[in-house]
Amino acid sequence: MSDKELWPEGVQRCSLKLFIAWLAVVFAVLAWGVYAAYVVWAGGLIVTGMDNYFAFGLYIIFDLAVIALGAGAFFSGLLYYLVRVEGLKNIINLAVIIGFICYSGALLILTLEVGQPLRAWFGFWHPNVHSMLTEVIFCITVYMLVLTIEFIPLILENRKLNKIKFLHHLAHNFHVIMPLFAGIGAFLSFFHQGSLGGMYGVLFSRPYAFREGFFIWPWTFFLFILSAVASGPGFTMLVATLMEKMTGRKLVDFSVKALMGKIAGTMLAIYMFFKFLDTWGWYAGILPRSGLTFDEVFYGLAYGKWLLFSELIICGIFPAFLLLYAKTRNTPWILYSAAILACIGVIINRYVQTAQTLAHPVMPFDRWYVYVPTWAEWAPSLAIIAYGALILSLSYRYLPVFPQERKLNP
Amino acid sequence: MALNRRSFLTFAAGGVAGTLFTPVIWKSIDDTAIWTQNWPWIPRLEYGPRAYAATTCKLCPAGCGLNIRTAGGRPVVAEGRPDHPLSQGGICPLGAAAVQLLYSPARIKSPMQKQEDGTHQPISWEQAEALLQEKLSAQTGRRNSVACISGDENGTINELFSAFLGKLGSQAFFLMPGESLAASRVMKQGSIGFDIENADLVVAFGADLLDSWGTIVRNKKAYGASRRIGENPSAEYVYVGPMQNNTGSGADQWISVAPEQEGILALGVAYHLLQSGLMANQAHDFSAYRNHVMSRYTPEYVQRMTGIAPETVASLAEKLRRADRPLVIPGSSISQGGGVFSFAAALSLNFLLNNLDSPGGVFVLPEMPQAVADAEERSLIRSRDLVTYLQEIAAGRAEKPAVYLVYEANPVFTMPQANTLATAMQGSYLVSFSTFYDETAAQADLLLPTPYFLERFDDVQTPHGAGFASYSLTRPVIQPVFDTKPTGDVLLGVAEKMGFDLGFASFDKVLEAKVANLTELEGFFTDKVQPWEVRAGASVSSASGNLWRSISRGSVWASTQVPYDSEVLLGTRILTQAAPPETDDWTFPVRLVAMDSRAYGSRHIAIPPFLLPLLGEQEMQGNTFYVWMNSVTAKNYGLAAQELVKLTGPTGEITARVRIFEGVGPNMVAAPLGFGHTAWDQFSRGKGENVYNVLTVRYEPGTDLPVWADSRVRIAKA
Amino acid sequence: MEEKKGGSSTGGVALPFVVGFAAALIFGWLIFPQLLFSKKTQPLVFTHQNHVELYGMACEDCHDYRRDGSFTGIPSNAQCAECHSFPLGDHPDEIRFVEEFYEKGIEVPWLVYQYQPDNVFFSHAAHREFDCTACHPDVGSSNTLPVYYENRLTKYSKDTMKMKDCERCHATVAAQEPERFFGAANACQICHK
Amino acid sequence: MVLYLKEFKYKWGMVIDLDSCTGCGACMVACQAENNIAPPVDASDKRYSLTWLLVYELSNKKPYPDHDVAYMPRPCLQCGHPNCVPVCPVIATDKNQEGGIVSQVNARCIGCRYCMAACPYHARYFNWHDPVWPEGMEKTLTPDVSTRPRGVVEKCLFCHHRFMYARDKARIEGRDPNALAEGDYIPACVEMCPTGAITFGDLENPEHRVHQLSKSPNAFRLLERLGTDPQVYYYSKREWVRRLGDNYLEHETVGGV
Repeated sequence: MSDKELWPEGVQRCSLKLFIAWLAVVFAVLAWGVYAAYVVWAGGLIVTGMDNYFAFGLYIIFDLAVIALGAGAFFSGLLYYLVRVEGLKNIINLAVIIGFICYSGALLILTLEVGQPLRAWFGFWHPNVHSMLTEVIFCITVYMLVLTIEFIPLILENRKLNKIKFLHHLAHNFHVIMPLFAGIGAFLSFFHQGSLGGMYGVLFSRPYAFREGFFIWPWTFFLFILSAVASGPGFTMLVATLMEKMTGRKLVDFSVKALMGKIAGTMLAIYMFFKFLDTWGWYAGILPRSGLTFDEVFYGLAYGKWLLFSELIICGIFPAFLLLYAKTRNTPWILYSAAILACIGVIINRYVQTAQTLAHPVMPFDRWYVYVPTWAEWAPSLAIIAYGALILSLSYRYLPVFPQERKLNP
Repeated sequence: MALNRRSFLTFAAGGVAGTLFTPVIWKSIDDTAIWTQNWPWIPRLEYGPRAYAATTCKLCPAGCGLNIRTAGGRPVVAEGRPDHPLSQGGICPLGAAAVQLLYSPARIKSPMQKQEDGTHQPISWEQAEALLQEKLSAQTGRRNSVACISGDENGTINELFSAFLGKLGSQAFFLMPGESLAASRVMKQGSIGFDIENADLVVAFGADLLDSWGTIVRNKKAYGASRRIGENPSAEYVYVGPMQNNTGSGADQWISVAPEQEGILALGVAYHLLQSGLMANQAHDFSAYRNHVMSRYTPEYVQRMTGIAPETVASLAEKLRRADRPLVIPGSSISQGGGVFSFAAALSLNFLLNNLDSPGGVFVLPEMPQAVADAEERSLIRSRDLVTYLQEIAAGRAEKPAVYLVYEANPVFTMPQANTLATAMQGSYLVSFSTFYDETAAQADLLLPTPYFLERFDDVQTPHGAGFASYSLTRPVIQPVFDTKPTGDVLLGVAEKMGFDLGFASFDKVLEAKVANLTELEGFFTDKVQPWEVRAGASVSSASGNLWRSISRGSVWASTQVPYDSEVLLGTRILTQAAPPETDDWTFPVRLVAMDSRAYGSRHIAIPPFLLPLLGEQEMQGNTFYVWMNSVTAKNYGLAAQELVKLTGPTGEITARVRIFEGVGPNMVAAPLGFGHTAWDQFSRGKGENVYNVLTVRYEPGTDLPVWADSRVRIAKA
Repeated sequence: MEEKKGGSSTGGVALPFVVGFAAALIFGWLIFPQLLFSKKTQPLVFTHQNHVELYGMACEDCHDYRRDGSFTGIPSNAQCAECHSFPLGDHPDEIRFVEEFYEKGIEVPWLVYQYQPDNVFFSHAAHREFDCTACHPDVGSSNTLPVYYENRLTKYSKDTMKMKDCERCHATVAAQEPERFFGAANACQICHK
Repeated sequence: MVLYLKEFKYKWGMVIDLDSCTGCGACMVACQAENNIAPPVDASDKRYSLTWLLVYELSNKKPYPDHDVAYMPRPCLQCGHPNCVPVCPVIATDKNQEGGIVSQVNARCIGCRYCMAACPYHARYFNWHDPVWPEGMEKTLTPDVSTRPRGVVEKCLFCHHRFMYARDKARIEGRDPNALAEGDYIPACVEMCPTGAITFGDLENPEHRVHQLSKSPNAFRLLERLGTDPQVYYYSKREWVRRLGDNYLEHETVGGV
């Protein structure tokens, strides 16, 4: 009749019926996505909007965006466990869950992304050390493991599970090694975020995306890291806010949100600094050296300059200012809006890096094509979001995700 | 040990752990991956020794030589034959797809009879031949009650058909219309040969040398040989035609004139040549010719009619004058439906330039000696006008035959005003001797499928546009895949049953006889030396020994003999009478430039499966094809790229999208032939619309021959 | 059920684990291969040894190179029929060859022990310096055709030479004779098509 | 790093004469037939078509009557410095055999299409469909090239099997398989071209015509600035055609001032 005994101590949850109803909605979307996955696996990627021009599509864009937004996990962990920013204690659990969701979701999408999923393990068996994708494969695999390890202690803190002595001690020991895993996770996620950016940066045959490098890493390697770090914390904070809205309960203190905003703002500012330099270097160096003018790499509405402008100004400089300036940061709606803008910025960035890079005709006599994803691409993506909602819902209902919840909801 | 939950879980854990130490998991993963490399629903390869079979292509009239590569005896790929003068190792896209057409879904697999519901049901050959005999016997003696349309313009099968029709009392044997119709009005005997290989300046008036005119691959080979990469070109090519097609883009110079206006430009060139003192004294009508040209085809007149600047005309004339071995090639931009005027006008330049029977010039090519005794002469057959015949029937001005015998032709689809002319065949008993289920076969009452050219013996004689007389056989590379029978054998069989003696037991014997008659001409095999080399002076040994034995094993016979005395006429009478109208047509103001390309098949063959990748975004979007026009023309008619447009002709209309292509002349719209099929298979069916429907026939003054190359349409946004 | 403590418990945990482990090993090493591979037999009996020893034939009499460099592989019916156009002896399989295959124009569907999938390119010419028995069993010394095991999933023969076998040998020989290999010993397209 | 691997002693390359190519497409059809590429029902949408060799129509973009057209057959350019090889996560593609043909092992490819993103020439094609031949037409498959399932990437291999066959023939004839004469190995497209627009051979061998032709001032390579170092050269006496081989800023010239 009731799962009350599984709830974290001292907090209230909605009725089981309501929860089940909610889960039904989530499962419906999930089912839709699973069906789409079946269709893709059975019929091949032809059912997607991808083609010979767009080797990558919504799946990759979604993955890149989701992984960037999930960066809150490793960065928060880094700040909390290593830099010892105490304030993050109140949101670290959510960050880890979001990270877990984002990375596991990305992994799920990747199984749809390859043409021959039954051979995907070749990536481990015949790895090409020169491929950024190999780096992505290994990093995401190991980081998924790390995120799982980081998630486990939280699960073990379920009221019921925590009663088991062995599991209790296990959880405690996990906490002891958290800093190590925070470091490893940060390191791996840096590399993973970076190698995702590097996937485009090493394409010396694609002037829109190609970037020269620092050692073996193209600049997009670092920019992807920075942009993820700049948007991840904000996303985490936004998710918390969304959960507060949906549950009607206060889950984290606003100061924690503001702290996340400040962190995001700082990193966003740093990112913007380098992004502008990178954009300038691209504009002044790579483009003319490739015989291209600035105008030639934009086309119509789908690949217009408005995207660059939005990414850099509206979703870059503007929210950075808003987040850095204390007054605007401390105004809730401005904080949330700025965070949303920052997240949109990283999504735009991932889109232009993927779609526009591939859309831009490198050969002078080639033409632009516009990529439009199909239902078979939207469905799995929405399903991953539903999957995330499921994980978050279950975690929120049964695990002590928010340390402050009890105090904030007397 | 106790069987409880914990024990069971532990047992399972032990099992899982144990499994990790066995190949079950790893082997399964590995084998699954290997399975993905060999999915059972994807065809496997069959192995066997590699070999080649030499044959000749019958997919279009060019008659290129093919080498069919076989693996374990199976034909797999068609390649060009280096020793065949009409291919020299290369082939066109259509020929490259020859082998795969063996298994085209469009192939007719057995004799079929049309049912009341319109479908066709398989019947046996006994039944089929009986039906044919029955239908034909009913018409024996009735004059022209049996008509025959042959799509094979250079095969000996025509002799068999004409002889058979003769026995039936009919002279209604027609070839599908082509360039030879116009040529027959200029050339009474033999055919005109163009020694492209030895020319140092080739000016094509309308003739789409590099894609659809005459001996296509040979033309390309000559073109390629004259401009070997890294070397100075040995010949210059000028294309005078309505649009910048493959020939126009490949030529060193493209001069744009509207279809059928090439003749006017040609005479404009003649004006300059005459001015500079060139004469064709050997021509009986030179004086008249000169008077006519000098008085009529002034630069101003030519410019007014064609839009070509006088300087351009003068420059072209100068090029021709300065060339050592100039060659002027007349033709229609679609290798059909052209008038005699342009043909004669352009041809006359050769006489002015005095290149008759000279290397790099024009030659008169001999006809092959006939093999079938009662067959009509080829020149007679060539001069018959199928379009007029069908027009008359459709208009009720002529009697509709009771039986149509259509051989490897698709008149229902590929005649000008196709939808109109198709009515001329409705109601008659239509017998289709075809390899494929084309539109004509779809309408036919009896289908008597002939084997694909790779499955039978057949011959190709001196195709139009050749520079020499040639003879080669198609040879069976594989036993017929389906229940098909060579049409020649069917005819001979039915004739025998009907008591007609055509003189042969099988079609192979006809071919043997044909080969035997080749000794009447001076010929040689082309394995060591090519005909143009002989024309340029190379020595050669005459063909000797058992010709059939050699030719049936793939050898190619050629002759550079000049068979007839040359009675040269500049065609002044035709030129004065057959000139095109000067008036504009405001109802149908835009000139339609039909495009014929081997990338879309041939007049007989719908686009094959393997040619579909040649269709790009310039030709198709979805199921709608494009018509091309330049930006000014589009703007004048309020059209923009990608918009739907309706082309309306006097008797038909088509809908297409607009492609802006600056290589189309002013006030012209280019539309590709070969689209809009309704029969065939899913590879060619339902793509675009049939441009033949808007090709409109006019009759040339003075010759009364149908001309449809210069059709006009009205264009508007759809 | 009541929980038992101590040694018994441990033993209880250990024993089922061991039993499961052993069972898995048995299944994995003994049963699974039999499930994975199906036994097949050749359509006809062929006596290599007899052909070599009794009839004085050499490998290349049936397995030889064509002039274009390709390898004949398994001989065609026509080649067999050079001798066996009619039954020379009374062996039922020879009779079956003549009647059920040769005369009907049906090629004998021999099972290829070292079956290679279509994506593999193998050149006998490139390996012509090696003895047949370097890769094949010495069939010439036996009249018994080995059992053909086909992988139910992949349809490979159990004797199919895998990529790593090729690579290993290529690398070894190439290291010893670089000139002969002239470039990479294990370049992908040398063995893949 | 293979310690004994020397530089390529021979490199199979093409010099395609864009002044002779008439855009007929025979090369494309030859490629399809030779390499067992299944016929598409709809191939006009180049976004899904499998055309290892694709003929582009180039234009000088001038209005009538100054308009000029050129046709550019584009196989895989077998780049000497391919961007595709280093990105493949499973080493399904590599440039590791004498002759320099960039390999593509479909049995290894997992279909991630990173290589397609890397190739600026659209030389790589994803197999969006399982190959289907009309009933019976599968009998025209050559035994030389394996069929590829959906979900993998394909590309032109310069009819690599013909190279292997030529080597085998040389071996049986007692010749050096590493010293093939110019005509021993010719891809299908080269053989089929009716105008002889494609010259094929060993770029390193002075006795092969491609060697000299590739050094001609009229010879150029697609997107030279990318540094991909293709083994396919184009040749045209027309400046606008050469200029379309790469991106140039307005003031930049092809071949210096």
